[in-house]
Amino acid sequence: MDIASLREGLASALGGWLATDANNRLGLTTVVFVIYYASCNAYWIFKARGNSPLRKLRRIAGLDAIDEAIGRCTEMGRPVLYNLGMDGLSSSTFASLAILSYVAIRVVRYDTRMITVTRYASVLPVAENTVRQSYVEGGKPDGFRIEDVRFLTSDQFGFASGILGITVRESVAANLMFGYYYAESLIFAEAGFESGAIQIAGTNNNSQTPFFIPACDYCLLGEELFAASAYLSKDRIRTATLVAQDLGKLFIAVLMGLGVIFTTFGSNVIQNLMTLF
Amino acid sequence: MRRTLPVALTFIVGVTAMINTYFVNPSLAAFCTRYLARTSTVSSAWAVGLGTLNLMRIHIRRINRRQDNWQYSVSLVVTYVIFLFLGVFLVGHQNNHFFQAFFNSIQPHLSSTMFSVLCFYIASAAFRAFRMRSMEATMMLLSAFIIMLGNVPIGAAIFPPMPQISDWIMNQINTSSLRAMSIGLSMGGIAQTMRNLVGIERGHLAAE
Amino acid sequence: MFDVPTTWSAFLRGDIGNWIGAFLTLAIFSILWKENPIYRWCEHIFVGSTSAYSVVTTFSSTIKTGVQTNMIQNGDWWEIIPICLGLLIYFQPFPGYRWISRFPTAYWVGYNAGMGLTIRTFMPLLTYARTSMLPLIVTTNGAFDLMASFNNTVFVGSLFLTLLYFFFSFDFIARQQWILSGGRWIVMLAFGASFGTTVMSRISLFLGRAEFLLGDWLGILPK
Amino acid sequence: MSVDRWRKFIHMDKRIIYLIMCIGVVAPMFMTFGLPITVERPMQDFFNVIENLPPDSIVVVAHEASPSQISEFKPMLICLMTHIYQKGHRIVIQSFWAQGNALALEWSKSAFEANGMIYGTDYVCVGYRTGLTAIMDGARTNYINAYSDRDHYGNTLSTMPVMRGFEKASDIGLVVIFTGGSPGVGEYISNWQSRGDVMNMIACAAAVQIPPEMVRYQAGMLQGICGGMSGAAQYEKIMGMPGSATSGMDSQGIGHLTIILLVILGNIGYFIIRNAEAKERASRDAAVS
Repeated sequence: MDIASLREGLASALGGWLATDANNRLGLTTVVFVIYYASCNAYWIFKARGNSPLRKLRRIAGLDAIDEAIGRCTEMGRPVLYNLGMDGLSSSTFASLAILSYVAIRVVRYDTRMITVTRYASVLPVAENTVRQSYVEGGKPDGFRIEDVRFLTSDQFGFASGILGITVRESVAANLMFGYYYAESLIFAEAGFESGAIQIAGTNNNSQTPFFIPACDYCLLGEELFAASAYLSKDRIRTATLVAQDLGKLFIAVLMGLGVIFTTFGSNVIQNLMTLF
Repeated sequence: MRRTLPVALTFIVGVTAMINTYFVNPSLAAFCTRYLARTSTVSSAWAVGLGTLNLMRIHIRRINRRQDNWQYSVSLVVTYVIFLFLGVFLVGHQNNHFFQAFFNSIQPHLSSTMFSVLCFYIASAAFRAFRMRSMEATMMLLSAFIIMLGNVPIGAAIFPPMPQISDWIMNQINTSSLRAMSIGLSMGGIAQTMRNLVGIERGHLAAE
Repeated sequence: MFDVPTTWSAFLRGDIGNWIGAFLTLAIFSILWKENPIYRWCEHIFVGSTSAYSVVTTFSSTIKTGVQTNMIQNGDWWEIIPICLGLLIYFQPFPGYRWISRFPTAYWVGYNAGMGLTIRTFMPLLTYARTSMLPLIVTTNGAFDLMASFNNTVFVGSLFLTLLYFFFSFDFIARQQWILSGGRWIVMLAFGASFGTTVMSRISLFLGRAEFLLGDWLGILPK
Repeated sequence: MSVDRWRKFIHMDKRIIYLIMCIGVVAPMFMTFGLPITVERPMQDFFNVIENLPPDSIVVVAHEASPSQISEFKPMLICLMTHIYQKGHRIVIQSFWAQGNALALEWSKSAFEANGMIYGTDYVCVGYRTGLTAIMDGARTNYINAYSDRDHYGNTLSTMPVMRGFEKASDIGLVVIFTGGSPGVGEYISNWQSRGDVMNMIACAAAVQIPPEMVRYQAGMLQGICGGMSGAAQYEKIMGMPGSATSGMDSQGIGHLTIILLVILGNIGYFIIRNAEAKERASRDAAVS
């Protein structure tokens, strides 16, 4: 196969309308991957609408512990602190909001108090709505207290100092931290330890997970944070998207495996095919 | 309609912003940066106001009801009002020399001290939690140990090949494992974002 | 609108600035002893000042430029739409009209979700895949290179082990105990290494504060 | 030690740990131990780039920093300013971080004073401007115009002797980028290097920023790196002017050692207690049966 002429042909055919990257030339491969991933999603969501049993999910200890943490707060009569992370409306905050709605429903059921905090004001109305919705669903729409969903400041360490104060003063019994965290992760975790809280954390920032692991009771590793929504809600369609997500990773794993085998035997076919356009 | 219309808005805006990046189309790209992105920036600027309303409501209520720590709430509200007054009425707003000098006499000190508290927290977290309770904990402890020794001259003085070992762990294990995790994280983030975009998850919409 | 003499700023930048800084620094460090009134006071000052600061910067750089520069000066009247859309968020506190505040939220969620699914979000996945295709058997100058081969094997092995560990819905993988524990060990080794590298920058931060207190403020640091 | 003592030790008040850590880090600031420092390859390259510059070059020092980087960047700045001046080059300080310019001037003050460097002749600071892309783009054709002919203090730039023969970005001999985040090295590379204006770029990186800059160094975009406090200490060693980074490295060494010793002792205690408890349980079980 003549790679060079193939490249040229593709470039003249697609150059005008398909986006790519001059250095990596991964445009075409990316689009193929996106189409594959979208069809996996479509297939599994379609399947989830039927009645056939879906795949079982692997156990995630950190998420199972949430009920225990809320139960402990109820017993001790102390509040839950839910931290939505340090990012705006990004994927990690969406994942955290999904966990928040699960936690909020339980908090309503057990009549426990929960303080929700967020760093960015644009997340505040979203968080407020999520908690309020849980109170409506739990049948206690009047129980919602607006001052328990709090915005402090968007300054990174101003927020950290505020949360440190709230954690210790309100003597929270469960410190739930899900979302994107920066260097202040350890400040939150040490504050929770100081107030004797059960701590469960999960972040998609790999450079902060190492601080949550020693300081917290349970820590979600890596993408377990994103699996939480499907895992906790046991919703069939969400589970279907999780299966599709796994299939997406499988695609990359297989591609990588093939690449490793081919390069080991001295051929760059896979890399060349990937970087055609 | 009160529920469907917002979901439709989410979907249309999201798909337009997304599609734009896949194709080379100058007019669509111009539309996205000129209108879509600008609308997002400008409209979300108002949220800051909502956020501080929330903050003020909590603290003013605390002062009115003389709840615990209300004195501190007074200092918060007073600081807030002073800064807001100066920021709004000084010439040049946030670029005013006095506003900057005033803010810089407070914020950098508080911020970098809060940051440096981590030096102590990292020591106490390490002491408390790095115990060889299980294989996993031992793994984490060992690699942290080697890397710490490899990073400072003392490590090489104790055991000369220490920097090489620590480099090896960083290059072969840390890089590869974190790369695999990033692949998973991106896929997870994509799946999560997609669920919000198509309305599978809509917890963010206000209850009636 | 008014201005103050520049001497006011110079005054704040002088010795008095060092004293304020030293007081605030010590107040924050006092949290290490225990939560106390001075820390609490500083914390509230911190939150109040930065919160007002962000209001001022956001409004003057976004909304003021939107209205003054773009709309009035340049005649770009369409900017009234985002401004009105943003204002709808203030219906949030009113029960009967709360649904109106859904529109700005829906817009933000939509826009951010869209930006989270761009071609740039997918591309790194494939870049990672491409750059991880290392040969397991390396030959340098025609001879078998044991060290490089071993390194590549470890690299690819730990990559795959970690990747497999994070499959949630594959029963086959969930039953393989060696993947679950092996993957977890590798992940822990990686996280331990990240922990170890961070210690240095944290100590540097404290050194910076110590230099400020002992050097700039007290002046007892040997030159 | 008895088992009870160990038990007390592993549950000790964390304030004691804070105190030990504080002493470990602060003490070396007063008495330098002079732990060995070896100059590594990226730092040697960094040094050589400045050594090999043609005489009377213009060196742009891009100080993209915030106050919390003082302990890493201040010693680097002092060495760097002295080094550049001794080699007979001229210095232009710029920064796209709001506080970067003022910090650069403040932190390198002692170097300016010790060498008798004159503002406007040997060095200048062009000050902070918003709109990074527009300015860097404008500087490619006319640097002084891009900065609207004003320096940090509002003086006229074009009449200063330091600016002679400096029209556009391609006249720059070397860019030294201090980086603690974004904007940082990436912006300089995409605006000036990849468009062919300035090829010589070296970086002073804060510790958190070392890994990404290392990648750029290995790819040849950066010719040298002075990384973190250890980089600063190496620079001080090459320059033969030990300062705060050299003593800082002692602090780092003792700080790391403190954590390591605490972890080791904690584990010894943990195993002694576990053994004792296992024995106790065994003897209790024996008594019951």
